[in-house]
Amino acid sequence: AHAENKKIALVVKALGIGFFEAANKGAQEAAKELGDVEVIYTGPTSTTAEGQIEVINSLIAQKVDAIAVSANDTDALVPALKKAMDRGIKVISWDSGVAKEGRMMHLNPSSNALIGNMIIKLAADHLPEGGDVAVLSASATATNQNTWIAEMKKVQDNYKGINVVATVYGDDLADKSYRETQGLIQSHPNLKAIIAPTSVGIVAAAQAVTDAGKIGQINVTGLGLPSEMAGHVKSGASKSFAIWNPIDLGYSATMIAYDLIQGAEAKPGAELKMGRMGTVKLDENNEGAMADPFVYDAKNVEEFAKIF
Amino acid sequence: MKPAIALEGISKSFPGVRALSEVSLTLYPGSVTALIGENGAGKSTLVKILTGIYQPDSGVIRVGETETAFPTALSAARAGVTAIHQETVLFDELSVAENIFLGHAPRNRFGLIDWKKLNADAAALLNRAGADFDPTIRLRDLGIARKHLVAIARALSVDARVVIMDEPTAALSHKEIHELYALIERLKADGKAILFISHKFDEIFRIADRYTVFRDGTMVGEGVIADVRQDDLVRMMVGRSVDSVYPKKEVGIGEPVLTVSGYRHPTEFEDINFELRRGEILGFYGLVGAGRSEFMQSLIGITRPSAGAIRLDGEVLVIRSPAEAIRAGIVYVPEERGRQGAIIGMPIFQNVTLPSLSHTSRTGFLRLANEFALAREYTSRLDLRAASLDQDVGTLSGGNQQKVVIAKWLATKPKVIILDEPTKGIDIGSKAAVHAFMSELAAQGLSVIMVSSEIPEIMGMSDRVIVMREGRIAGRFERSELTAEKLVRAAAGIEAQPEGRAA
Amino acid sequence: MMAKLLKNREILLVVAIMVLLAVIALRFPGFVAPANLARVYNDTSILIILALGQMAVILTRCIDLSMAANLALCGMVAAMLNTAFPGLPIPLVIVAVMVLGGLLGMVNGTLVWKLDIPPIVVTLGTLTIYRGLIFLLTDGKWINAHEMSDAFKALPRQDLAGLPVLSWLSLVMIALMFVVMGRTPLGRAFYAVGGNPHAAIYTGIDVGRTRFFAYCLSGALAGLSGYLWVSRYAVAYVDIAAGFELDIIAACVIGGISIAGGIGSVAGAVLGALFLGVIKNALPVINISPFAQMAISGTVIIIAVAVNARAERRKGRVILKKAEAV
Amino acid sequence: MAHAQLSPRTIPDRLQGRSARLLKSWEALLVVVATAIFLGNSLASPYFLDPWNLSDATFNFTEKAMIAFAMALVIISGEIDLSVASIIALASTAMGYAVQLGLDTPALVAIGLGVGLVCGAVNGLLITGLGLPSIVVTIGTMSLFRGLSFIVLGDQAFTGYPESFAWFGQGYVWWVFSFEFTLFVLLAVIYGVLLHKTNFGRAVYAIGNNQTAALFSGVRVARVKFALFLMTGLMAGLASICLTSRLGSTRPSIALGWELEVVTMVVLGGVNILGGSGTIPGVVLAALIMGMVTFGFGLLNVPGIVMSIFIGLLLISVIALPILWQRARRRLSQ
Ligand SMILES: Nc1ncnc2c1ncn2[C@@H]1O[C@H](COP(=O)(O)OP(=O)(O)OP(=O)(O)O)[C@@H](O)[C@H]1O
Ligand SMILES: Nc1ncnc2c1ncn2[C@@H]1O[C@H](COP(=O)(O)OP(=O)(O)OP(=O)(O)O)[C@@H](O)[C@H]1O
Ligand SMILES: [Mg+2]
Ligand SMILES: [Mg+2]
Repeated sequence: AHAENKKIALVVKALGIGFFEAANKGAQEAAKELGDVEVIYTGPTSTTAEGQIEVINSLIAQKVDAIAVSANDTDALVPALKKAMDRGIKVISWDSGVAKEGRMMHLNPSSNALIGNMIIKLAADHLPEGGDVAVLSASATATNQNTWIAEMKKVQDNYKGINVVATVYGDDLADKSYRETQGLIQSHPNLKAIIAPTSVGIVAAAQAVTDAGKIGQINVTGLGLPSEMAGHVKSGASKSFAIWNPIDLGYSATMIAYDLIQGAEAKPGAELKMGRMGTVKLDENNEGAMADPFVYDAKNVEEFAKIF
Repeated sequence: MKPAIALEGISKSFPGVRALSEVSLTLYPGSVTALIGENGAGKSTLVKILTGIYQPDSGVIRVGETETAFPTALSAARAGVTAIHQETVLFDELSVAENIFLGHAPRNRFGLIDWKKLNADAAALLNRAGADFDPTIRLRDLGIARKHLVAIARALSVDARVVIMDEPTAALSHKEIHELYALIERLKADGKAILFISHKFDEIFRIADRYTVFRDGTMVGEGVIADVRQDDLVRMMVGRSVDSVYPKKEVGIGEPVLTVSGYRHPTEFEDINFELRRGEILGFYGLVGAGRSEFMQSLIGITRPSAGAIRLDGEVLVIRSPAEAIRAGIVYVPEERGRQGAIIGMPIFQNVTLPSLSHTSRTGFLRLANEFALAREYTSRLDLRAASLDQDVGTLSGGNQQKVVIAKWLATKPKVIILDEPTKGIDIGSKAAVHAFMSELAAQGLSVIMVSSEIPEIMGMSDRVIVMREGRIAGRFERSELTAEKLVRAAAGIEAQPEGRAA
Repeated sequence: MMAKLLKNREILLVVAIMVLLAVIALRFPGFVAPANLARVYNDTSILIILALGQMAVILTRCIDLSMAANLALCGMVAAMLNTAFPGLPIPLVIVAVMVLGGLLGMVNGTLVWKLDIPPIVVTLGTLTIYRGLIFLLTDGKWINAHEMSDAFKALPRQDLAGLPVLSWLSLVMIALMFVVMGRTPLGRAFYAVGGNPHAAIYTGIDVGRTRFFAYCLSGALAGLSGYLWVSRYAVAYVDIAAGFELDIIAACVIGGISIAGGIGSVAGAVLGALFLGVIKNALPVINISPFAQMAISGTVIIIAVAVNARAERRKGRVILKKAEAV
Repeated sequence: MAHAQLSPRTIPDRLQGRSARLLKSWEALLVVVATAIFLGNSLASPYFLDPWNLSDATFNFTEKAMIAFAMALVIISGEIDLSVASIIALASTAMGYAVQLGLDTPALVAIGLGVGLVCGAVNGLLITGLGLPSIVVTIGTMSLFRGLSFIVLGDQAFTGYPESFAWFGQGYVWWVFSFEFTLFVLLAVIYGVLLHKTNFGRAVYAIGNNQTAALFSGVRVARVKFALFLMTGLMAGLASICLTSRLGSTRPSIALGWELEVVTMVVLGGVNILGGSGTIPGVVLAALIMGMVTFGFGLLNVPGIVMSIFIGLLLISVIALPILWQRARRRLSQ
């Protein structure tokens, strides 16, 4: 690596999750495009704030130029990230945000309101008569999950006949999500759809619905990765689901970090450059949205399954 | 006569200790060989080599004519060597029958264990060992003596040509000891070679045909029992003669020091009343299981009595824990050395000073120099054999461990010392030393309670004797009126006199 | 008679499970429908298999903290085998991961046997190593449902005489362990070694080797569970069954297997696992907040140890012969 | 005197000199390992030998080490406490709750320590009062304590800790020496003295080697053990204050999985997991080693799980090496 190379660290919730691997692909793409950037892809092995802090401390020690983090905890990372900013490191959060004082800006994959609306719409679209739906979330502490679910509840009344009967937590563990889904099926015999705004949960829920022989009766939807969901769309356990493109997300985060290194300032109203994704405009909280979520169904899922 | 098994030139070292050097031993069919020696002479080590638990550093083992080796306990058993070890080595949670047959259980034609046959065979073996209880009960429900019978039955379960008994009578009562003697006679008649280890000379002269004496890991003599006298054996063992095993000193008995009245416990003992006077050695005799240990432990706050009071030097005391007992000046040298006495894994000096730490330390902080001084004083008075004071107690022989335990309690400078079977498993030389020390203590004005199941010891050392039976006092005797017969009768309840009138 | 029955740990557990089911049935009768009970059993099957292996290890006075990591590694290897050779017959995959699990167990066993390292230390070390190996093997990548062959995913779900194969497999393992523990010298040696290791040496039982076999057994069962877990949940990644080792130990403890070794039974392990399984399955159904689940499990474990300790406590010998006199 | 004839021999106090004992000790081995890792790290990364970076690195182990000191005593006494990480969570939750009530820093500290003590007392009572095995009891309370945090917090977090509270986890006493590191050094000294220089420490060893004999020797076994569990509770409370202050927020999943890391640290420090032996200097060295390993690997951006493989291997090999070495020596000498 050249001495003058800029070091941008992409810190993810945990290593090995397909979604973040794809984001890394995007970040590498951005690095290649920029030429003088080295991307450090890192993160703890399980989704804990303490693990991320250790990682951030070692990044500070390495004097990286920017840190772009998808946080396991909104508040816990703040002191560590503040220290990073004190030492001249540009800090942004993406995907799952950090409290305002711990970062310069936050890149939402999409606007929270859009996502909240999208996930319930996906369920409602296949339930013209209405019916009971339940939410399977990730860990109870995941910031983004809670925001989306809150946004979803705000617009719930726009969908006549749709009752959200329960919210359960699968902790982003396949087996726990599976068991929680089983519980939902048991305790709500009239359940028509399960909304899982998490890529782990949606797969587990689809599997549980398949195993219970409820394909056709219960539709699993939410946010998932095409590569992981292709089978379930084919089997009919899931009619459709949404996700933004994680490659684009990693790409954009890297580009924004680079822009900040180059001297751009993150303040309300500012527009930061995201390469081929255009620009992002910051709101009063220094947050910006990348793009709309994209819906996948039987028609297009196979094609995207090859990519991420 | 052809030997059943012969050991030649066997040596065995442990880190820092040469337990056996170049010893030889020959056992003959149909004869009992007594193996005698001081504590730590290497007797148990030899047993462990014979049964495949330890491997000798050098030397040969010959079974019949052929040279063999016993790499595991199983291979020794296959070669027909079986043993009743010094410690009971059994399994509390398994049934009696399984304890007897573990490792060589009868199998059915699928290779699976045949429980029916196993239980039937076990019942037959128990019968042979002179026991008649149900082999399907769990071992932990048995008393200590019956456990020993199970160990004997286990030894019989192997079709053995050599049977080794390492202090088999230490935990048995009078009656059971006699049954064991009968059993040994039968084994002899069956042509088994028997190795018998004991510190009790009466026993050795009664049942042994031959003897082998060890001293400090070497063999110093062997021969036929009929040709020797006890004094000769003792001289061979310790390298000199021991004048008196029971050096009781006549001491002026003083005023009462400890008064126990109305002690009772829901299930273990009741109506215990007695006085202990200054300078007195009070013997507590009884058969194993009479409840003496249980009662003594209630005096130091281990078991809680349901009623009763004690007075020490005229003051009423309530003792709720050993710590309080020690502070008050009552100490108890426990019977089960390995479990209750020695702290294996800690150095000798730390064992000795543990109950006296408040004296050797300053405001809760340790002072090593004081500790070493205290440990040195008491261990040398008891003639401890050890390489250094910071050696792990676990590396000492059983007898030497006992000395450390006694030293530990004496170092607290108590007013009353309770010794529970203080010389169990101790060789004759050390026994004399312990007894001499006991006398000495009494002469200095200490009051001693000595629990013992050995009549000679009780008769030799006590000023007064209390006999216990089934948790009650069954007789009281002054030194002048002591006879072995009276003791045995009271302990066994043959003279069914209610207590109080007997004394 | 009744009092004697109540003293029996296993029967006590059966009663406890019955009471639990009755209480649940009051609020949700559907839970005790035979079909649902079969489902709960099926859901607990993997825990049962693992508890059986852990039982063997605990009986020998050891502990296997690496079982869940072993499961995860074997599960990942099963999934990788399947994705690399989709044509490979599933029974062969199962045998392969059982052998692998057994080998991983052998590593534990060898360290305990040959180097005399305390079991808790060995398995604490291998716990992190085995899980780390998955990461090294896969770079942290997941293997998802769509990458696995249908046959791979179908086996545990296949219906056989009304029960899924998964349930049948656990029943077979229970039966096998009954025979091994009760009727073979090895099974009895497990008890002997844990009950009194010192005495076991004198009995001619090789303590280290017996423990080694216990670890091999628990490893092989973890390997089998690895395949079952991955095929059932149709996903494999580094963190599957993370923390499950504590559930396994909890099942054993609730089942009355003494952590000090030498005491316990196959029935106990199975019932302990079922007890946990019923609770885990019931909580979401009777609408107790999922957040309370952890606290409830903890309380159950504490109560179970207290009850078992009471049952184990020696009643003390009675020296006084008062009863005879009266 | 009657026994004078037995010609008592004098037994030397010690066979080996002080330096010989030190050289053969576990700590000597750990010093070698620590030095090797230190040198390795300095060579592998140019950022390692920087006082501020090293200071940052201490946060990787200080909180765990505080608990490890108390845990070392518990393990030496033959018990174990697996609930420490859950005590951290519960204490942190209680402090967070107190913040909502508007309480200030001194009250928060008192609450953190108090909850730690209460949890320790619960463990202690169950273990010494009812005589239950500590490994199982603390597996139970591990679920119970964290479960309580989950009931209180659910999917919420407590934040908004007062400014002054931040000092415990983020403040510096002097130059690069953080409050946490200073506390770590102080506690190392306190625990070292307590274990090695006092009667209490001797009692802990005695209990670990033979509980019954210790009881017969006048050691107040139940009281000592209860005190030990109180101590781990208190240390967990203290660690909770530092960690909460460092994170500035409380989630029920805080410090998840720390119990095994603490136990690993203690065992790596040469404490016999079966009880009876071990030293505080050993634990201090183990803490430094674990801290340096995670930091060194972090500088090279090696994933955490690879570090844990390394720690796992280190744990097993550091224990296996002396055994193998002794065996090899014995074979050579024969
Ligand atoms: N495992 C061991 N490690 C170290 N030294 C040992 C070990 N076993 C025995 N020794 C030592 O070997 C010597 C012989 O001990 P052994 O137990 O054979 O004596 P013994 O003749 O049976 O004595 P006792 O009559 O007291 O039972 C003693 O010095 C003892 O300290
Ligand atoms: N069945 C048993 N299992 C285990 N230990 C036992 C058993 N019976 C007795 N003990 C213990 O062994 C020791 C010796 O028991 P023993 O039968 O001698 O009873 P005791 O109350 O000590 O009576 P005494 O001292 O009068 O012989 C006691 O400390 C007792 O606690
Ligand atoms: Mg002996
Ligand atoms: Mg007794």
